[in-house]
Amino acid sequence: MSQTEAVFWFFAAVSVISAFLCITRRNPVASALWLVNTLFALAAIFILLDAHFIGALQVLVYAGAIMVLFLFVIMLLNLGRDTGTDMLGWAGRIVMLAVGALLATELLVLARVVPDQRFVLPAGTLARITEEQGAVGAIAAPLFRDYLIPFEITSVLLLAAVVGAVVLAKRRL
Amino acid sequence: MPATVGWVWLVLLFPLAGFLANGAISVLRLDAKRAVTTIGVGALVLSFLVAVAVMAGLAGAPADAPYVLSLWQWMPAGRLEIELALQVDQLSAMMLLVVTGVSMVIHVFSVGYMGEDPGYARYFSYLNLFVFFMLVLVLGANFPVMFVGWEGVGLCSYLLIGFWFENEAFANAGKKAFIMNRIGDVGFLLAMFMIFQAVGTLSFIEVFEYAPRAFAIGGTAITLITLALFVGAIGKSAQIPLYTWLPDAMAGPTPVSALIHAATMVTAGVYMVARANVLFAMAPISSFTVAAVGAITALFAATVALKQWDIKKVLAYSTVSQLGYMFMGVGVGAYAAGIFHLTTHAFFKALLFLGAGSVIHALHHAYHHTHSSEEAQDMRNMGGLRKWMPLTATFMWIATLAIVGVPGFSGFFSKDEILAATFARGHEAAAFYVLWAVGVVTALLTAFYMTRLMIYTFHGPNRSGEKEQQHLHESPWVMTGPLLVLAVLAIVGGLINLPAVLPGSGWLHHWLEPVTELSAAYLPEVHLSHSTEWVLLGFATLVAALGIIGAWRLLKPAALKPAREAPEETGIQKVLLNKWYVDEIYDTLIVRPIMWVSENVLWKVIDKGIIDGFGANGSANLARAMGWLGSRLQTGYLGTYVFLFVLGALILLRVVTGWEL
Amino acid sequence: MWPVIDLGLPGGVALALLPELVLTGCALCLTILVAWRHRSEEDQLLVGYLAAVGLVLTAAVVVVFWVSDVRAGGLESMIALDGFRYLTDLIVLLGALLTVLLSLGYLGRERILVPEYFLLLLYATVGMMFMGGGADLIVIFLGLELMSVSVYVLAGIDRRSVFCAEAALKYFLMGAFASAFLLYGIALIYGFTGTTNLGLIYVQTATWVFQENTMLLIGIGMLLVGFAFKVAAVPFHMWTPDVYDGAPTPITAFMAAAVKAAAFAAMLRVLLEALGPVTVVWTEIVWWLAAITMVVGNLVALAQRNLKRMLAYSSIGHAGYLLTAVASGTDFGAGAFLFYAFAYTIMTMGAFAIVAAAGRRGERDLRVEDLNGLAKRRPWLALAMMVFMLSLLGFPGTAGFIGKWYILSAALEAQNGLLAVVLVSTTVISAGYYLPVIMAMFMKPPASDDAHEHVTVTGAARWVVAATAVVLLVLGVWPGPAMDVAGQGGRDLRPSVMITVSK
Amino acid sequence: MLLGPSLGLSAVLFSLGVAGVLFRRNAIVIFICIELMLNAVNLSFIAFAQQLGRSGQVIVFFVMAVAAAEAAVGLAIMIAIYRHKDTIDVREINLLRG
Repeated sequence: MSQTEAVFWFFAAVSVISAFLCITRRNPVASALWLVNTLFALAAIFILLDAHFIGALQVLVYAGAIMVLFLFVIMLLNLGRDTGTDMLGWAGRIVMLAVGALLATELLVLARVVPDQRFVLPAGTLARITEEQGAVGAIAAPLFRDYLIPFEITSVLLLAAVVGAVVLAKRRL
Repeated sequence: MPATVGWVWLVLLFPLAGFLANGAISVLRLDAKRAVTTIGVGALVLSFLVAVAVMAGLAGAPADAPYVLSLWQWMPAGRLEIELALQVDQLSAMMLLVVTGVSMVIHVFSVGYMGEDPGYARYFSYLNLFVFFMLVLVLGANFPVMFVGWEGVGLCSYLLIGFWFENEAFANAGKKAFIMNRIGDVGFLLAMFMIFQAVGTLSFIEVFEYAPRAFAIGGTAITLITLALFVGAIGKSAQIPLYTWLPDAMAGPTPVSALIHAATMVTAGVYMVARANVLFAMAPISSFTVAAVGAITALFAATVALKQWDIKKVLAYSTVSQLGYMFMGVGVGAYAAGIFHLTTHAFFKALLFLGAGSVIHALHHAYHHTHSSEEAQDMRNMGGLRKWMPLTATFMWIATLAIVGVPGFSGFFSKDEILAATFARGHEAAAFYVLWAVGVVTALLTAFYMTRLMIYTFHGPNRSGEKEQQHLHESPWVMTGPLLVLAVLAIVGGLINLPAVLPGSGWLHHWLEPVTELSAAYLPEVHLSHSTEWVLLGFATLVAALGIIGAWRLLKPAALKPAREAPEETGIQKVLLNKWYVDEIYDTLIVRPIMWVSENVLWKVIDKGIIDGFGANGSANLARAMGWLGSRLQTGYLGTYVFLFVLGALILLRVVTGWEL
Repeated sequence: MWPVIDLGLPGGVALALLPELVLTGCALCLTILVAWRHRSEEDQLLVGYLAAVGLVLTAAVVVVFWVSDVRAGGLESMIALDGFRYLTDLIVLLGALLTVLLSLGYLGRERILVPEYFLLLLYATVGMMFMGGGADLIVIFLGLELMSVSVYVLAGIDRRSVFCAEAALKYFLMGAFASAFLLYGIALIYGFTGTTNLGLIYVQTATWVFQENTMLLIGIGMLLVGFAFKVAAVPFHMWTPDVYDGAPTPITAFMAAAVKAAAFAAMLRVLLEALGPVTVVWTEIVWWLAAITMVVGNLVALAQRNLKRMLAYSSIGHAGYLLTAVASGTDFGAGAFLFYAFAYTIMTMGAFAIVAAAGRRGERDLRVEDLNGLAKRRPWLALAMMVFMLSLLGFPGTAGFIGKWYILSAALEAQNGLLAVVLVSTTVISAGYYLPVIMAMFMKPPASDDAHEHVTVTGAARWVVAATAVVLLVLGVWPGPAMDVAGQGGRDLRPSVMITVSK
Repeated sequence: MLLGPSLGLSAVLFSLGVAGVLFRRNAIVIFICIELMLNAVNLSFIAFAQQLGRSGQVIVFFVMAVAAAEAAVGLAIMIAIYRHKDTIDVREINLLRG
């Protein structure tokens, strides 16, 4: 087991455990924080997979901004207090986890799938590009060239979301 | 194409324009009764005149028929290209005349009958629309266009049955008619798709031309197709088991019953079988099924008619029974005979319904004057009406003699031809003799229940009440006039196809030959010797006479009580003292059991109980129950929804990966 | 020869996106206007009218593109330039326009004073246009999200109504959940083919030798789950009745017509243009989805007394009919979809227009009985409603019949005979819930003397009702040109190479 | 080569998210679980990107934007429903049913 792999498995374990805690903690605040923990672990894995910029974004945007919004709303609605569980009973929990396990077995075959070698880049290509263009440049080039249209759609999407959120959440009717 | 045949689209245009104009008047709530009458009746008169011209044009140059008048490309989808095209040939021209002619007469009658109805304009607009769709059905040059008419007449029938919408039961009857028709339509549609799969086209000319090459005689494909088509016919023409809507449909105005539920729409199934005669001739099993279902329906409906008190119900079951005859005719391959009976039936049954309408109209008015809430359609409230309504009584007697099959009247010839054709095929299989026997028994019952209807309505003492009698009077000329026209037709209608043993024989038979000759190759050559035919004619006469005389002698209108004081059908006590002691034995041993079975077993148990309860309503209730169950699943809880979503996704993933991992 | 746009050049891309750009531009201008004037009812009406103008303008641009038959020059691109895109655009633009016209009166009556309503409608429409025109899974996904996010908000736009809020919450949670499945599918297909471009996926799947293909299969499965949710196919339909019921009526109409049409368009484009070589894999699934959806949608609709809910289930049934077109797996089916989507948009808009008109302010439950005797008081409205019901039922002489005929032809051509039988049979079932509406209007007496006094159809909505009813009848009798156009549009999705692959 | 393990991890995290959605009843926690699912998908994209090229990473960038947009709208919807019902427990939000 190489060093990279060891690091990968460590963070994989962290992310799975945090995810499990995230879905089973009774308090929404705890859930949100365990999700943040999962996100951190995933950010580390992203970096292992040569996605440095995305790893940074994961921490900054996802864990830093989006999850803070979650926490903010949980606090706003005062859901942090410990009042009863929102989970199903034990039987329900077991059934649902079983359904999840069923789905997992269905999907786990993916771990054994090898992509068509014709499309696979030579090993280390991505690392080399990152080396040459910098972590940001490696993303920026395709983002603003090949993916210009999706990028622009994203801007409209965010605008629509802002308008929508304002309409729904503003106090005055 | 003769010039006049090219005008055939005008036949459609006039009723459609009439519908639009009267519909607009109705929706705008204009008070323009005179205009409504002019438009509604005028459209039909014009239509009839064009139909006559088309017929004349076709008669002038019949050799080139069928003529196809293509209006425009209707559905240009892929290989299934459908043209909006009309086909004029001997069969459709004949139907054209019958439909426009009878409709015209009934429109005139309606002017009097519906004169005081607040929905006058609406009524005429529906009626015109119905005629339009009926003509589309008749004239369509391919199955889809025929289907448009097929569905359209169903819709109009639905609207007209529920015309007097203040009554919940009426509206339900309309719905039942529509849904039963739709069940039949599934058969029609499936047949259409199967034909398309096999032949690659849906236009009549091409399908019938290619059919011999596309299908094996008696093969599975052709049998399935024709059976599916027949399911369609069953729904539309009220045969077992989809017939219960027709008696219920009597909730509509009486002229509607005459036009739609006797003369035209319900015969569409017969027309369709005759139209597709090649297909049916190639499928002997289906043909026999048609004949057998027809025969059974004929007998069954006739027995049920024996004991009905509602005058329109008797006529309704009678219609179902006569339609059975027609199916028997087309089922045994006597397509011309089937169309012949269709034509004569249109005359005499329309006459019977209009006559009944005239009676109901009179009685209704009488009860209206005295503010009585008696049932104007119950025969127990009638009796002796010939004193007040001599014209109606005469005309209805003519129609009765026609339907019973008294020699010289139209029904005699058409019914005889069907029975003779069935009998003639007896040497092939004994089953045809059975069918023939069923037909003869039905004829006997027909004679009986029709005479019963006449006796209870027009003879014996009057039971409508003292005060009411002063208000009874004959209907106005606008109603009796149409009766006169139909009465003439009911007498002379048989002339168009006199049987072979009489001179001038078989005009209709020869006229329809271009249409029916396609199937002739697949049907056995049948010949009856003249002596056999004379025997059959004589036998039919005897049966008719027996039925009439039997009813006349056995039924005692004098003993009947009006509906309001009618006892529960037990009152034969005093009758036993009657001098016709032998009659009473017969009465007890034969007539009463049959009557009892008719009412208690056939009508109450089978008709109302089994077929209505389990068949039509049952399946509707099942569907509703399943819908309710599905609705319960919609709990409103997000958890349920997500759970079902995930289950669905799991199954989907399993299917997509081929159930194996 | 048609004009060619080179998508390799930045100018070419901008030109190819002109319809979307025009609409986005209108939406942005209106956003500024709304930020500045959003207080009075007049402001709201002004924004509404301007939104309608923007939609018409965009439609005009699309029509110009379509008439001049603009085609793409490059190979790989994010956006498709074909008839299918233009026709889908026109359908969703029509749906949005009718929604705006319906809303003008409705919002006033319900006192929903939110001019942003029209903005979100425009944003959602932009998203739909990207769904119909995207030639890349990412564009389609983002278009879908843009549409969804806007519609989530629209479903809950009436903040005084708890029902609205509940509808929005259910729609949002289920929608986000389904989006994750869709995204997973995209990821797997990307992993399998190395691209998200539809054309390239086609090439890869066509030339790839099938051996260990689980990734592609699961990817297709996940993709289908995502689309099945958006088109409300059983068993992914559970949100539909609740959301349709709770949302403001014009939005319900918008969801039933335009949102569904856009989702179907995207689904068809992905399945035919990208996954054409593996048709056998997905037709089987879509076949089952179609059959179950038709049966369940129509059966459950029978049990409904609430008109809006009944129409919601009926729209599920209609999704089943459209899935039948998809299940044929051919460009002919795509043509059938285009025609039926157009017809369905029109009839469902008309029907909801009347539902909106017949309801009272603040009154949520409009039952079938509430229409009793409508024909006596409002004959024209009743007549129009009858046309809509008959068309939904698929009655000959209306556009609904032609559409069903088209779908049936497609199913038969693809040897899906059994599915055709299911379609015909479920249509019979549907008579059981469309007919009572007609019966109530024409054959039952009004509940009271002043019943239907409140039924008001404002100017714009009146035109919507009249125009939709007339169009339905005209299309029923003379559908030729429309069917030709639809067929042409469908053929644009025809895969360039046909390779059959055994599973 | 970490592709296989990454895809496996992604599958597990996705399934955990689905299970969470299935047995949680608090709307915000359900939404948190959906975010978990989205992140699992992101991991797949990143893993593929290492083999197939940068576009996978760009897509993740878009997914983050989508997640942000959904979060804004979704949380606003939750605030809206909380104003009406004083709870965001989906067990108590079932006025619409049948």
